[in-house]
Amino acid sequence: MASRNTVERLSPLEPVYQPGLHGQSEHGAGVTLCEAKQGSILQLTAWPGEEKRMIAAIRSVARLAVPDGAGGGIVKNGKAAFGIAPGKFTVTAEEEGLAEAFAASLKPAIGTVTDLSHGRTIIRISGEKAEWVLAKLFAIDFSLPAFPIGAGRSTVHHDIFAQIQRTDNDSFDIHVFRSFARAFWKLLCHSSEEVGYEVQ
Amino acid sequence: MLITCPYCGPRDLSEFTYQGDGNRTRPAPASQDLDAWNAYVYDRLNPAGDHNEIWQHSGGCRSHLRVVRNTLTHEISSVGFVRGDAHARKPGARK
Amino acid sequence: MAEYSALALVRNALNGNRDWKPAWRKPEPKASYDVIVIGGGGHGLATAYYLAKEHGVTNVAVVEKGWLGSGNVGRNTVTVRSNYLLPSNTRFYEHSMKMWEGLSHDLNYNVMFSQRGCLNLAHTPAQLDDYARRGNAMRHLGVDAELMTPSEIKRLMPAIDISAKARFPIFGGLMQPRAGTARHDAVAWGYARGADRRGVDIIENCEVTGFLREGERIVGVTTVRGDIRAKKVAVAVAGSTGRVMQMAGIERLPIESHVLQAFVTESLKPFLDTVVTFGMGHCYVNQSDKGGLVCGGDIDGYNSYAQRGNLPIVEDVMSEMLALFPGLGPVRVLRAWGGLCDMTMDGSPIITTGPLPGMYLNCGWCYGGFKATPASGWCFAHTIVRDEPHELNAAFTLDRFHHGILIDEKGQGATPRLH
Amino acid sequence: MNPRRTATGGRVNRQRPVRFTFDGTAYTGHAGDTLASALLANGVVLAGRSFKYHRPRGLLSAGLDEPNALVTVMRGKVREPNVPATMIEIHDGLTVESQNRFPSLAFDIGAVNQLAGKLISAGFYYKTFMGPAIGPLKGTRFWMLCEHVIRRAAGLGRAGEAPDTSRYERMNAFCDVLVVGSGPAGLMAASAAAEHGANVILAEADAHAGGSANWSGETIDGMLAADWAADMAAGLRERPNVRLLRRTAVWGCYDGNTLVAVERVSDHKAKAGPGEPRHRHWVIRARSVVLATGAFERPLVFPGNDRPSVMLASAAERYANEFGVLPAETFIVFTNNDSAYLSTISLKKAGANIAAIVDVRQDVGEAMRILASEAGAELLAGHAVVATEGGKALRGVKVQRFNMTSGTVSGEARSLSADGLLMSGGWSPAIHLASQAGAKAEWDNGLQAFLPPAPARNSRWLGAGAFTGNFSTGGALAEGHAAGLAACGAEPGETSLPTAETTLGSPEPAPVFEIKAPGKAFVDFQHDVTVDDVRLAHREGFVSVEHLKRYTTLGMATDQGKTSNVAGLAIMAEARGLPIPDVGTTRFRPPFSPVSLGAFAAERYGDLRPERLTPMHDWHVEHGATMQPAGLWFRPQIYGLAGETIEQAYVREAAATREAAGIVDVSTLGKIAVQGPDAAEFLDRVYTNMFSFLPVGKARYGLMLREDGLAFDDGTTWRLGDNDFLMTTTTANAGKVMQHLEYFLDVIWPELKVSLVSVTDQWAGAAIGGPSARDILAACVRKTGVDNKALPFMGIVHGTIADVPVMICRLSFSGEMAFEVYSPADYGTHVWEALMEAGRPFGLVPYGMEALGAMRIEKGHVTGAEIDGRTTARDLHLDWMLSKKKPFIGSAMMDREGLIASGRIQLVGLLSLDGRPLGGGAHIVEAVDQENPHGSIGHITAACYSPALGKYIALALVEGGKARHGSRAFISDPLRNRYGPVEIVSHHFFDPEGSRMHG
Repeated sequence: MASRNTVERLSPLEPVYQPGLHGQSEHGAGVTLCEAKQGSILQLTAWPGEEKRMIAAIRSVARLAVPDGAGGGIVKNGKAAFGIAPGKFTVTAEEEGLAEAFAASLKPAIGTVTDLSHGRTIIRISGEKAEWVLAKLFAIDFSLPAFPIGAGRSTVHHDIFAQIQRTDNDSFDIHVFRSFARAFWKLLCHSSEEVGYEVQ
Repeated sequence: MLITCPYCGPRDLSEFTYQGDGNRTRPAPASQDLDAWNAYVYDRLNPAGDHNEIWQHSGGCRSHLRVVRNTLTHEISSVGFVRGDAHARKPGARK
Repeated sequence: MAEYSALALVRNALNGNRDWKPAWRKPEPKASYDVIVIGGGGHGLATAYYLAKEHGVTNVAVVEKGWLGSGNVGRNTVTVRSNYLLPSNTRFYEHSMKMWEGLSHDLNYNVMFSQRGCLNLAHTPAQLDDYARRGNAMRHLGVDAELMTPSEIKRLMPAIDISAKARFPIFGGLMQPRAGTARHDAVAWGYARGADRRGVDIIENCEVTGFLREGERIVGVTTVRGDIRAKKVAVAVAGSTGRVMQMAGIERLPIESHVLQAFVTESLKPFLDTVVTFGMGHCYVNQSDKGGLVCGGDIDGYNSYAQRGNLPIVEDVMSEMLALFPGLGPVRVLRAWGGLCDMTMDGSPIITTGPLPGMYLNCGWCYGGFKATPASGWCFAHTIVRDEPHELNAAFTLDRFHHGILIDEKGQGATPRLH
Repeated sequence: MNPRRTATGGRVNRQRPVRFTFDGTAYTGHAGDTLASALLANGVVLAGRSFKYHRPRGLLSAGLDEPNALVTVMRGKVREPNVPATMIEIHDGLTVESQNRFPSLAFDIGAVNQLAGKLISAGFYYKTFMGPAIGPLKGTRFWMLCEHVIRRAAGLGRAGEAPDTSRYERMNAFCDVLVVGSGPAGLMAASAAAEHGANVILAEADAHAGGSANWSGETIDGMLAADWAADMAAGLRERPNVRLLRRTAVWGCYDGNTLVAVERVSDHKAKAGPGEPRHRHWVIRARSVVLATGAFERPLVFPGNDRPSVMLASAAERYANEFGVLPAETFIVFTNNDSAYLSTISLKKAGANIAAIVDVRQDVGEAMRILASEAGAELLAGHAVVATEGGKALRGVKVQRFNMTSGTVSGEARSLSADGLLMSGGWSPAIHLASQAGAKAEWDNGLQAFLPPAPARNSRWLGAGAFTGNFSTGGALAEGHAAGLAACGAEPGETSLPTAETTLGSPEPAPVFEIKAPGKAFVDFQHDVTVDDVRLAHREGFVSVEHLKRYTTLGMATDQGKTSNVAGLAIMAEARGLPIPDVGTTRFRPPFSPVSLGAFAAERYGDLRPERLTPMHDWHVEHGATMQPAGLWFRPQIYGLAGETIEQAYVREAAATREAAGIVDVSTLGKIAVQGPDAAEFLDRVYTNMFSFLPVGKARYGLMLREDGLAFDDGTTWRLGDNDFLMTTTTANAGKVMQHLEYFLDVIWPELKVSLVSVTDQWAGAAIGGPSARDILAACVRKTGVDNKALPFMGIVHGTIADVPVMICRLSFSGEMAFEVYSPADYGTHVWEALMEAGRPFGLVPYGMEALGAMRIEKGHVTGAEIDGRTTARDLHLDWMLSKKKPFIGSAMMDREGLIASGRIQLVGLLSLDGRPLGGGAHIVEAVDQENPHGSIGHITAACYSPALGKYIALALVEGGKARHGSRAFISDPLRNRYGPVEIVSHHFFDPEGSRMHG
């Protein structure tokens, strides 16, 4: 574990990540974009019938109370969890090593853990126009009643698979495959130009 | 076309992959009944009207869904998980 | 019936165009025929025409549920080509190509076959090798094919983007110069007129509702206009194959009916003089004589009898077309429509005797039936008359799937898609 | 001030001049003008040329139904052809060209086509141009010569080659109620639904909400209707639950109530804002839809009805009231119904002279007679216009007595002068979207129009206003309100509706569509379809509505028959002696109005598909790699040195690998985590060989078949734990394999406890191979040994490189002693650089796909070129992998007769015997015949120069395959004019015993 911290992780966004104000920014930025770096990103899969015990495992290992129900999720203390598919959950944490923690304590009879800490990149969009910009790219309803805070959605923009969690009223975390992250980032910046965006 | 995924709720056609006729039965793995295998692999019901078919929500939760859809109108009358209802949740239900 | 010619046009023009006669009669069905062809589309009409012309079988009825040519013959993107990889396909479609080359004269009807070429674009060196394999396969069967370089392509279609910075740069292409386009409706009307003048009864608005049987044997059809008996009943109903065969008690076939959309833009001055296909997706485009860019792509991808498609495919096709021709962004799509395709599990057709005694089946044209029209009718007529296939359609059996003798051009396996 | 501009009235801002050019001439209009209104204001009536006869044409309408005045908008070099002048809002700098004319709009050589009129009647081309049956012009040659000329004459505007620099975007929207059309009915519907808390989208195709209220001159609630509409729209805009979309034409209705619209966001601006799209492609999933799309006025069909300044009555009214423009000084009105009288009064009020109203009906109601006299117009009841006079602009008309019962004209023709002729042939509701939704139109004999059917009980669309055939404003207000409530499931209650004036007159026109008199009478203006063409179609048997359309091209022009369909049907019905509905109506298809290609492509325009990059991508680029697309991925093709050809580069890279060591990025291989208690069992079922016996810490090469028994994909799978496998797939098939596995797990074997997760992106993969590979690893790997004992062939170890945890598997694609080093992706470049650094003393080189390909050919490994979906395991000599101990996917089907037939092609190797390169896709023959190539026995799947053998070699699939080893054949590549001798050999060219990789 310890050895990992000595080497800096290289973000796939590195060469195209340009902090500052861009696009139509006469009246300030309509959205703020940033990479939400998490030390741990993992997928938990419960065997059929074991979902409740998996939710309990998430509570005990990650200290997150994931609501039972399709797409239910929670954001708390730098950690997040949400349902992405029947019996499947994405869990993230700022610190590294969460996958190992689950691997150590999750009973094989309940389900399994897959470490995706390097396989997924999380891009955060927030601001008044976040719903508007995301609606340019994804065919899902981003309005608050349809997509409550904490909830997660699995969806796709053409070739780019995405899991999206609403982290606040006007803030969303978008999990994309690392190899697509740069293309998606550029697309998101392009789509945000109309409302003006700030990269943090 | 919108398909109401039992997990994800109503989603656009573009999120789904069609897997065809849902009435086919795969022979037992060790079966040597070649006719049965051929029928399973190649022959399809192709009704003009309600059709029992399989879709994967490949651009969403990736579950396989059993959909009854009218091939004349594209109206969908039922959607469920192929795996049965073990995973079923009310669409969009939270808390 | 008056022969069509420039002279006839002048004569009639002077006469106020009053003397033109109906292109085909509208007869009442007789009680019985030697052959009934179900389906008044391109293939059905061509079959009737060649039954009469090649085999002297003129006591023939073509029964059509709607208006003549209301199926795929009037809904396709009019491409004619024989640029296939596998020999049984190449030979068949090349036979068709040769028939196309003389078709207007044969029918005394200008089907406007324009041999402006068909170009398949390659976007990687490996894809170009793949096309070389196909082109060489064609050349070894006496079919024309050429490889083109990006700069040759640019000369042929100046609006195309061949730049290296394109998302999918063009490495070259496979050209079949003799390929081209024809006027789809004219094919239906020309065959109808030709068959009609040889005595074939073309009966529109005559939907088949069932089959007359004596034991296993099919001996005629029941229709909304009464029962019609026949020694032989031939089925050429493309996207409706499933429905019609169900009436004969055959529930399952290696076929799914799918909707394929096609699109046309508003008319433009000459822009593109060749049929061209994009190689990193599925999009083909040509320009009609009226000036519209006629284009299409993949099937929608789910069973359908609705002749209407959905939005994702429209978006895909237009996106790919703009990747080829970035100047077309402001040009506008005028009309979209859908046809029903009888997709087989290897992408190749079926022309066969049976599957029931007294019955003959022509189907499985996937989205490539238009170019096949002459050879399909010609081979089907042969098969009906001789009760055995011609060598050109000998491979297009119904039982090839079960024997593993597939004609899988694209190597996609048992799926109705991607062939 | 423009010559035809009224002093007051309309919404144009007379204080704000706007300058634009039309065919190079500078004009001035006002803010708020359309190009059409601005041209008319300037007295320009000649606006276009027709498609076939190149006849001079002026504006027929004021909306998106315009068939005549199509122009090309220029934005620099970017051309937007075929835009109706009625739909262009002028702005400073707008540059517009007329179309389909040469050399100029006023003088067009193409107009000679008119002389050939009767000769080039409908369908003439089917009857001629076939050319001689023999000689140099036989076959298709003659037609193609003719076609060349025809194509240049046909077509409307010219498309551009310059890439469109505008931006297009997509917008996904969800709402409870979508209201299409913002006339009085639509405004009421939107506001009723909004008041009940529904989320509402109100879409208006024009620049301003209001629809007919903007130009009807009526009053609603005691206000000018236009002001009432503006107030309503302002009120709606303030509601948080309403989105009002102007300049937004809803054009499509797809399954599941998916409605599609295009918003012209910045066409009306001289310059779009930063990031602002030109068009926005709205995809709206609406719970229900209120169609308040109004109706189109129909022209009448009579000789000369296409002359410039012959216009729809409502269009003139709209130009006067909405834009403050009188299209002419003195009008004659020709009608079969009462609505034209109301237009007449409007025009009179705006200052026009009305010379006469010509009404086909003898019985004109008292109210209408009063209106005529108020307008100061002579009323010619029971008359018809039989000709128009003038050249490229109207001077006058000829009228005769008309008998409605017999449909004949009689008596002396009387000439009337006027510079404008207005016509009204009744109204056709715009039912297109309902038709797209599957509704079958019903003919209404009173209204002489196709109406939408009453919506079914569970219908997701409702209608209101003129769309339903309710042409009175009061009716539209009431219907709109009711539809708005119904659409959001609210009960109709007591509400006080706005008050509107009673609409005078009857909505029912006389059933007269055509005046039979000598001369060309146009049914479809743009396509020049005349009454004679329709009759000819009838004579030749093209009598069903679809045949009529296709034979004459009626209704196929850019306006899609909005003004012509019903008249065409009526004329055919009369010829056949049938009622109109028996001839049928065509089903309307999307789009309702044409849509830019750019809108469909939206953000994919200019960037069709995303680039997929490996963790080391930037390193490759910085180190001189030529990147090559592989599906969506980019991979190094070569790391070329200055002056090197591709072949020189890969030969150098491959040779260095075989001599010392090489490293290649293999991160693109598909990687799937297969986990769970049944993972091993699952793998046994999906692979042809056994995996359950594989020990933890070992990898195995696996082959998958498709269900039909043909080869599907191959790769190695590593056992990382009892219940934990890492499967690798080919780069190209990664997605397909995942779906294949998911299908079996979810549909066929739901009882298996297995999880499948794509971990392709989790790992950076570097394959390092060559005689020095192990030494290089030994120099940089910590926390594990890499010697033969610690890391035997197909073994897996965990260690660190440069402080990063790595997983190393000893396996070889190149045939060398080789290792795949997997590290977490964010550390991929770090590890790669550490390996490069450790390899420097050993001569380690990075290599690309070309060298990888060359080395795999030398080893005879198969890839997608050989596993092409048509080959079996046996064809590829992989039958040793087909387990006989267990069934697996494909095992039952793989031995069908066609798949084991003796003549099948088999994998072989080829050696070039003439020392020249071989090409992928070349065919193999037993004897070369360059004149007449034939006798192919197979083809080359991959070829290269082999640095190890010093020869040009290839892999090929050849009939009989193995039996031909040692024999001579020829390549035959007519496409590239390459023929030459080859020797057929085993596909294992190099080190067949594998001594190098086993070390």
